[in-house]
Amino acid sequence: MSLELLIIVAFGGAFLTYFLGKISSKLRNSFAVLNALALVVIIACLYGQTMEKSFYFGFFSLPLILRNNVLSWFFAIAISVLGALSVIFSLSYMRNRERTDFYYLMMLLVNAAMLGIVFSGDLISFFIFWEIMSWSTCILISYNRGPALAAGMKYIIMSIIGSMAMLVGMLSLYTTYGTLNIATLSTLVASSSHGYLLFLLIIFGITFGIKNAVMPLHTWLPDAYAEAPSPFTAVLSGMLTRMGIYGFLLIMYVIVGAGATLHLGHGFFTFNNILAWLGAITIVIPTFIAMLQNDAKKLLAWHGIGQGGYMILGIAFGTSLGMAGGIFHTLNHAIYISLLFMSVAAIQYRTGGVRDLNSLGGLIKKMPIAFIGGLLGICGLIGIPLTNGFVSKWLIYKTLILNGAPFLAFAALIGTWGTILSVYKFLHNIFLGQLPEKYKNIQKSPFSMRLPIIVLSFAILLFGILPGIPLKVINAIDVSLGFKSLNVTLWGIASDSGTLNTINIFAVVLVFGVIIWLLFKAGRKAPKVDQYDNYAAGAAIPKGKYHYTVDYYNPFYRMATPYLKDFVDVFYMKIAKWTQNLCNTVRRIYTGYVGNYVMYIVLFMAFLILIQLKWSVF
Amino acid sequence: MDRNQLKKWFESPAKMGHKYSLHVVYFCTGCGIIEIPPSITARWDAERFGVIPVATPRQANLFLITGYVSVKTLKAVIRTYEQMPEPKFTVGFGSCPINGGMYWDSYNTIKHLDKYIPIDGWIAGCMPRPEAIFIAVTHLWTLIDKEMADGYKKYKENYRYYRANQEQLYGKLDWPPLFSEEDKK
Amino acid sequence: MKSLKKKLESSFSDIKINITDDSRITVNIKKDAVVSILNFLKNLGYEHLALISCIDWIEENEFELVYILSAYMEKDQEYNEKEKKTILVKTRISREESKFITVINIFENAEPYERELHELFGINFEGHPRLTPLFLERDYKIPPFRKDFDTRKYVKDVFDKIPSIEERKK
Amino acid sequence: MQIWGIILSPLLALVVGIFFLGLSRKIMARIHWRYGPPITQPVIDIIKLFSQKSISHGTIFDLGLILSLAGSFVVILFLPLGQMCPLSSGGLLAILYLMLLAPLGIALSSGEAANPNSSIGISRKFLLALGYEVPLLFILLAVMTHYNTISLVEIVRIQSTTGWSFGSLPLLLSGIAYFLILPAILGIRPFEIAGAGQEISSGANAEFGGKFLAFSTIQHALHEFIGISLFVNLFLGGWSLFGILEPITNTVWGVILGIIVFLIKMLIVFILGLFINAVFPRFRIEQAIKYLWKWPTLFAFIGLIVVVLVK
Repeated sequence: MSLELLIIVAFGGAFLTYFLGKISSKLRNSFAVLNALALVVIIACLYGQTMEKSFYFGFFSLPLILRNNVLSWFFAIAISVLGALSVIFSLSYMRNRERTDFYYLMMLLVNAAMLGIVFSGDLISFFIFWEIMSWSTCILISYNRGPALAAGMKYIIMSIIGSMAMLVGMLSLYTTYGTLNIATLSTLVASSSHGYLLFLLIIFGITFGIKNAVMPLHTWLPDAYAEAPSPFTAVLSGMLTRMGIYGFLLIMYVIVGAGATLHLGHGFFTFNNILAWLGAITIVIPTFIAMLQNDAKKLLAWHGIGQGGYMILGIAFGTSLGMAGGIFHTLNHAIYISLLFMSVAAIQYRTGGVRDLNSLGGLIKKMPIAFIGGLLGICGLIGIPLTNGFVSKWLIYKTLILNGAPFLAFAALIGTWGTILSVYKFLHNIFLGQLPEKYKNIQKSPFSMRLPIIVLSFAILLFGILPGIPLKVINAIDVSLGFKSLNVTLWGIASDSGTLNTINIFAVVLVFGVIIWLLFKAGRKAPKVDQYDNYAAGAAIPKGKYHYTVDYYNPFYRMATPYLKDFVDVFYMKIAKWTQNLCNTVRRIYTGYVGNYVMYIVLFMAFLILIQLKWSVF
Repeated sequence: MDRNQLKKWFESPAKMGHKYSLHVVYFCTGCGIIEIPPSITARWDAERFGVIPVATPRQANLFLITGYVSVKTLKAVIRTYEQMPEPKFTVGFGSCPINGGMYWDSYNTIKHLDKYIPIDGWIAGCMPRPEAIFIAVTHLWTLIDKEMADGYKKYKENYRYYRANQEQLYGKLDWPPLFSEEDKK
Repeated sequence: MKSLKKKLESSFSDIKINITDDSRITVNIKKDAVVSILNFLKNLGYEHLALISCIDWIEENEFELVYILSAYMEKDQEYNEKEKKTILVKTRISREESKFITVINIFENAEPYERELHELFGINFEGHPRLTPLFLERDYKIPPFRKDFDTRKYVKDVFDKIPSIEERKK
Repeated sequence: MQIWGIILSPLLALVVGIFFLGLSRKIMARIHWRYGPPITQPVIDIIKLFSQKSISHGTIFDLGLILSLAGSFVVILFLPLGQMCPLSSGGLLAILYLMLLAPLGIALSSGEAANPNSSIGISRKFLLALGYEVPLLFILLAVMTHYNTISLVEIVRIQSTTGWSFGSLPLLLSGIAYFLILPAILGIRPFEIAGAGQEISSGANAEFGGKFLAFSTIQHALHEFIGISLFVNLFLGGWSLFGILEPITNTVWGVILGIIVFLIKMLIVFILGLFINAVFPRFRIEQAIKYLWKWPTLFAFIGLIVVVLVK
């Protein structure tokens, strides 16, 4: 299997899907699913192969290179599996909507572009794919029109800023070294001066920081996640945003190299320390802002930002344990956040687009699979033991504590508690409590929605109980980036100070669960009662009003609301406003009178003459 | 705890448990409730009998109705009684639940509470002193021992009778019947 | 006190005013003038409708409605802290017709009082937005506070007729 | 040894936890000048509750409670009990996360109960947890940084040679902070608001009856055990007693005496907590958070800084 084939299948399939859609929608749907699954198969076949190939010469006399290594493969498999699942999910979600052909085209195009990014072996093709991804993402975010247009606009503006920063970095690299081949660069760059390295890291850090929504550059994310069509939000949150992490890994540990990155700066102000602190801020503030959200997708979106902070914290320290934690968390995050978005999408699909947490409730009885998805998703998000999130977070915390960064560890740990509060609210308000009368006749979600949810739920438990499966690959990544190898077993990790063994946690939870379940069964049988047979101080309970959702953490809201605002967003909006006003002012010089224009010309001439005079005088 | 007690514990732990752990839900309608605070606090200390107040009927097994029951509050009494888990015991406190007491000819006060829910014992008096509660508790122990505190069984067996009496007052009730409405004889 | 009496007597004809004690005035008036006298008193500063009460004069076949008013603060010149005045506006309505006009548009808090009177005496207040049951759970043929309502007979019929469970078994 | 530990330590925790419940009721009664219930009263209650009928609101209503009880037992296996520590992988971080299973299970269960009182109780419980978790994390990080390990067994072992961390200067402030937040962790007064019977019908327990309430009571007992034993392990040196037990480490007698010493320490801490419980009214939830984020957090924060500086 060659990489060109992969790219051809990915891009060609996307456009073919569009044209097939003009013939029949059934054909288009099945072809889209087949195409997405074919990509998974091709990438799975690439496992363990290292290759590098120029597929086009003469792009401004630069070769465009595709290459495969274990890091690329790891990201690619996650992208393709997630892409396939979300295409399957879209089948019923997008039914009876307009512009579906276009939606599938863009969906597959984003997928293809992401694969291109991770497989590209030089920065110029990296940049091309990056731009394809940004633009098609923007179009998909704006798919729903209305407020989605503004969200898409915000995204694309920030994305362009990022791309321009990357372009500057690339140009500088090209003028310095005369090549943009990543493999060649990685041998050349490490020996340059500290200042230049810092410049490179910062300029690329802005690009990837915007994509990964690191704290001061995060403002595009909540709106974009909330307004994008839900199956696409799963991709957007799961992998697309995490291209930033891939980028950070690329620039920090491949191009610049671990040895050079970790010794930039003095004392507290080293590059990776600053990055880690940014990561810590990215964890704490968004997680607490998430508590205030009443929109299910926005709540998850803020968590998407917050979890990105954990990955940054993991990779910033540049130890093999931390790298493993950061990369593993990227995968885990992709699994559980897309699972959560899919559960929300299933709810939206059945309730007619309702995602307001205050008006749902009791849906567990109607949509059990969506509930299981939601439950396992939030368990992973919190990092409850036996779900995948626990292992990666454990690795990150351990790195922080052993590296003597207790304050960063505190930020990461307190983020977990904020997470619990907000995601329990999420789960409770949607699934638990009283079922409102209007949702009495709601249907189960269709099979094409249940399948991805079940697959991802299974993955959460599998990677939580047997984390060795992905950790083996991640360990190979660690080694390929020049770090020490970890002692990975199938059920955990063994290191010098403290081991993790998930299988014995699993065993004891299982044993005690069974014992207590037997005890429970031994007690007198508890008949199930109706939701209206409920304690209400002796009164018959009022229908539809007996669910505690609005202002779920009211005492805390009263305390914290003034402090928990997205001040950065407010600041950016202010800058945007100022710029607009400035431009409005400047526009006034075009008065439309010829006399004025003549006066401008005369003044300009006078100015030139003045300069000329001055020049000649001195 | 003498040896006899110990033997009983081994023979029928459930019955002994019900005896010595009476979790009470108080129904505070009338003046009777004023006698409850001294009885559960330091002066008389009901806790030494294992009698403690609990918050919801789901957690309780003794229902103490303290004071007159009006037609409106009877609804809540029935609802609370039906939400208690079996086995459950009911005690009427004061003379009003027994026969109406001083409200014997009031158009809006229930005269005989045991026509609407089964009562295992009465504490007569207007008002009874807190000591009377403890006498009632010890009597209830004897009744539980002899399996005579069987109000909840009676309720199940004669549910149609009780439900009919309840519905005679209110018309249709807001909640569905607790048992299938057949006399089990 | 006296000046208030004079004021009222000069403004309304067919009025009987009784000063029962230092702080209480009873005003007996025909039922047509109740709305206007309540308006008049409200403008004088008696803004608090404490209660609407009713007395069933069964021999005279009339209901007597009593509007109890008092003042929150000094508007009336004679008002001072020590003598808080209460004005009882009394009027008679026919027992057969048993209907009267609502005073909600003067005193908003009359709403529950009128509902209560409707429920317990069966007086129909015209213009009241919702004369629904307030306290009672059951329907009574004769409203229970009327004097011709025989509580003992009612108790016998409703409560005592139910057989106790022992009797039923026999 | 490990097998014995796995079998014995949950049983021991169960017995001790329920004994503590009974003892607390007795001591509280004596402080109130009452006679009080027999010390076996919780056992009687649990027997009664098991034999009572109950109702269920759905599958999660059952499973959540089972999960929470199982989670509590699992945490106990990860805590050193004297010299006995059946499982140790993952260290203090794993314990911290395993401690989430119990509240999450209860929260799911009472969420399914569809009673607003339960939901309010859960919301208060989580907020209170957020309140005490801030100082608690500072404290745990101070201890972990000071001993440079995440393993609780290791922390206890080091204390047996170098003396209790409560007595050592860098960790003194952290120890004081832990003691200040102990009532919040145990959920006793003045931090009883989450399960306030009079206001929100005992919060999360509002719909539990019969065996559900029995499980919930046992879970509460285990929770108290966990909270106190974590304090004893972290700050009072676990089983160590001024080096007296040092010579007989790892013998059978050593293990037994170690457990006894450990339990006595727990008893003392528990009774101190009870004195606070007996005399205080309840905080409102904002007051509780404000208190927890003021003094204990300040102490814990300074404690962490001291630890980092000393290192």
